[in-house]
Amino acid sequence: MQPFLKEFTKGLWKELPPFRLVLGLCPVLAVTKSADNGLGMGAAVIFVLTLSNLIISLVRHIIPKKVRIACFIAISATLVVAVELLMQAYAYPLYQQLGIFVPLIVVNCLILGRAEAFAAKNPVPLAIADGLGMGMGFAMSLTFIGGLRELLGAGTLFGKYIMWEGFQPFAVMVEAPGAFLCLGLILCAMNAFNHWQARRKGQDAPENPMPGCESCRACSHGK
Amino acid sequence: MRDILKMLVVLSAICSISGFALSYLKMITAIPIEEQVLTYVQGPAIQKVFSDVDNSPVADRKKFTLSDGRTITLFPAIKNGRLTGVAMENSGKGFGGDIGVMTAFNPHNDTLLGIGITTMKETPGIGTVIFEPRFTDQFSGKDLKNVAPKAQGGSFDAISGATVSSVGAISAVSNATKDYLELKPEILNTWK
Amino acid sequence: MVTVSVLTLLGLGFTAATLLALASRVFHVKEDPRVEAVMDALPGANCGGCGYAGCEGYAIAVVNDPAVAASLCVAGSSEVSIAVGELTDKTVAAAEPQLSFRRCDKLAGKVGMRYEYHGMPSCAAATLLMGGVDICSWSCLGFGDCIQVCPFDAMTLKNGLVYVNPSKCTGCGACIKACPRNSLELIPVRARVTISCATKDKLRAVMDVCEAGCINCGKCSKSCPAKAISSVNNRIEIDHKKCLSYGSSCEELCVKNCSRHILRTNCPPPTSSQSIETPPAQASTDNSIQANP
Amino acid sequence: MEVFQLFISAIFVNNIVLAKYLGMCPYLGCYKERGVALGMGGAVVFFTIMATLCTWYIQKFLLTPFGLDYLQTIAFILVIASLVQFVEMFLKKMVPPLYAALGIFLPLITTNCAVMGVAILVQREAYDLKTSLLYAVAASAGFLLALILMAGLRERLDVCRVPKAMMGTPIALITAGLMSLAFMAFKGMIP
Repeated sequence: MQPFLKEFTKGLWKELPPFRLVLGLCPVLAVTKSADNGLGMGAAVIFVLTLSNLIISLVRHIIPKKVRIACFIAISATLVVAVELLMQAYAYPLYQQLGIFVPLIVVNCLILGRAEAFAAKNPVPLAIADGLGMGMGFAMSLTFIGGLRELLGAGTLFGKYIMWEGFQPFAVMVEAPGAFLCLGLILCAMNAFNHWQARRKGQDAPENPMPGCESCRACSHGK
Repeated sequence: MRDILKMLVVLSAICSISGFALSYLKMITAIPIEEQVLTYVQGPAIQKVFSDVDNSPVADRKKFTLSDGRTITLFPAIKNGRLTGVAMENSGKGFGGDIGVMTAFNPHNDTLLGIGITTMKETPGIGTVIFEPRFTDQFSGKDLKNVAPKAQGGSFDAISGATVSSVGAISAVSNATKDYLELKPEILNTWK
Repeated sequence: MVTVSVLTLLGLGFTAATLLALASRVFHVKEDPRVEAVMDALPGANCGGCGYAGCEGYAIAVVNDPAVAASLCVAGSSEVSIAVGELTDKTVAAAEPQLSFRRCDKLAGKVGMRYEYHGMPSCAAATLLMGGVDICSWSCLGFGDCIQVCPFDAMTLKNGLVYVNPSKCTGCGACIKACPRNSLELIPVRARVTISCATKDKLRAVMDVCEAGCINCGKCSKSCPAKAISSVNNRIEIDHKKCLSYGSSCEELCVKNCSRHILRTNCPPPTSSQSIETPPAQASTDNSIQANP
Repeated sequence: MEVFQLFISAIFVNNIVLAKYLGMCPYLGCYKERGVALGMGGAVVFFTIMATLCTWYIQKFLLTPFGLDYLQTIAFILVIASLVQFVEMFLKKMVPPLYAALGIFLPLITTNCAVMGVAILVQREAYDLKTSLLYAVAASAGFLLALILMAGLRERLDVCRVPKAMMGTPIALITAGLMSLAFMAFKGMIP
């Protein structure tokens, strides 16, 4: 139980995917116009990530090393198509909103990165824990950014108006630049918090996380 | 060689398993997907062309077969137990692909009730003007004799600057008119 | 429907795999398996210390060209050289392990500031403005251009001075190329004596700016029994080969005779197993090579 | 005229990185030097065009006739992944200098959403082959433009005094936001 919990919780804070590992940024920026969309995308990623970790961990011994990446891609693509179909059948407006980013889950570095870095090396229960944790962390962050942008850009949260009377929304927050600015400021706040915490404990300030190939590990490039 | 063989077998096996699983999933989800598409893609256009109905046109839809073998789905509008209109989707060629147009007819006096655009892939800002009332409103109440752009001797204006898209939408309406005239006796038999 | 779908995907997967398998035959490049083996043996830091473009460049060169020595990788330890030598059938004269050393101790010398600097935080930029922030024109500026280029995270900044962590430094020399002031140099890890000043100024010019600067008095070179210390372009240099080969009986006369405490005995670096466990926060404190004896 | 409009629209107005958020990882990621950015951008341009061509034929002659539209995602990614590997082997044998220049970027192309994104977008927009290829050229040129601009800006950012918490990714994201804001101004060009 102990290692299971450890792998699960690391995705929730210590290695929170978009903020700490700076991974899989395309959907983080693209679909977070509202909290609803963020949550929907997050749910899709949880589904794909957990199941792909499970399957890859199951078959990790029979996959030849040379076609490893191709097999991982085929497995995650299958799951993505399944999500596409399910979303069309039961949440069509969400499917319309997310548009091209549903099929693009397949090229999200998070999926391949976790497959390569974790699921291909660990037993099934741990792989599931890792997938669930990372997926939940991802969904959480997406919902958070979506909520923030929706609140500032339109004054609503999950479609309900909650700001005060006469609130002038920042229209730019729901436009393309707002996504970049919002994520940049959130990362900045997180860094500031980390620095403050480290100073309080009397340690040297930690390095800011960088987006880098190292954390993706989908190929040998970042070695 | 053994290596290559193993590679081939594993990759093909994974692909065929996924093909199998996905086609089953597709069969299971086919019906809900159709419902959802009708509700969210055709639904708004139908609501636009039928302003005042008692029934749900999507739920009461029926398939009809044309003489050339095509099948077409018709959406009836019923008010006070009486058929007040019937709508069908048809498409015409636009600049960047097909334009889907929902056309509604009044079966009692053979006039157009109105049109609504369902799907289109036009240049943003240009072709999309055909969504606007200044294009769509000109159809309501017109009779079915001259469904063509004015340039071809018809009675409808094409929006300048979006000629291709307007002509595409008008040709969709004229296709729908042909199908409607062919099916009219059947329609009147089905719904009173 | 099921059959079509299965067959299509099967076909796609099979075609792709066959195409790739065929392509890997047709376009097979005769790669010397030794190149890959050498690549694996090399540290893979792509520091360029060997003089080739990255580790792959060196691996290809060392395998194909008999004139290229197997000991060029400075970043790897002598085991790397031996491994490369075995893979390429070359004899290896054990390379002297080296490390980077900062020839400045401006904190001990209480070097003053010429002006308050608010420009780009880089040594290269700061040097251009009236010869740098410090009154001494030969000092370590402490903006850390070397830290940026170090592929091994071996350098840290503390109180405006750069410190080398001897357990991480591999002597690749990347920092030396990056330093605009020439205040870093490579010395053998075994070096007996180090010089912590890089000035080319003399006497008064040095006395005025730094309490720990070399005034070129020449006492050290006179006292050295191995004649290993000389003044090159007004700057004292130690020929470490001569110094080390003299044996252990010189009693470090140069250190004793240096009135300004510039020549110092070099403590052996801590063993690597210890320093790996040291948390980074304390990395600079175990930096015995820089500390005063 | 319409071709020209498509070009301007894809490069500036609907820039694939700044308005459609595709290919974020390389955009914000490792590329801080203009030369490297040019290499990566060039590789993306090449593969976007190739992938669009291949997937367009796959869709037209395999998926649509058999009613397998729902397998689009998996079919496209398989095609792109094997295309990348094939080209990698081909270049290694036939054009070694080009391989030496682009080799390290090739494995990254498979997971680049821009390549896959353009292939799917032209299907969703139902472009014909000529328009699809034109769109692929224009969109990837937009990617190249954004990548090079960003690399140039980040070279400057390296020597700027940035607040400590802002260093690294946050300032890069904010720079990207301002760039995107600037690109929004092109919206007026298309009526």
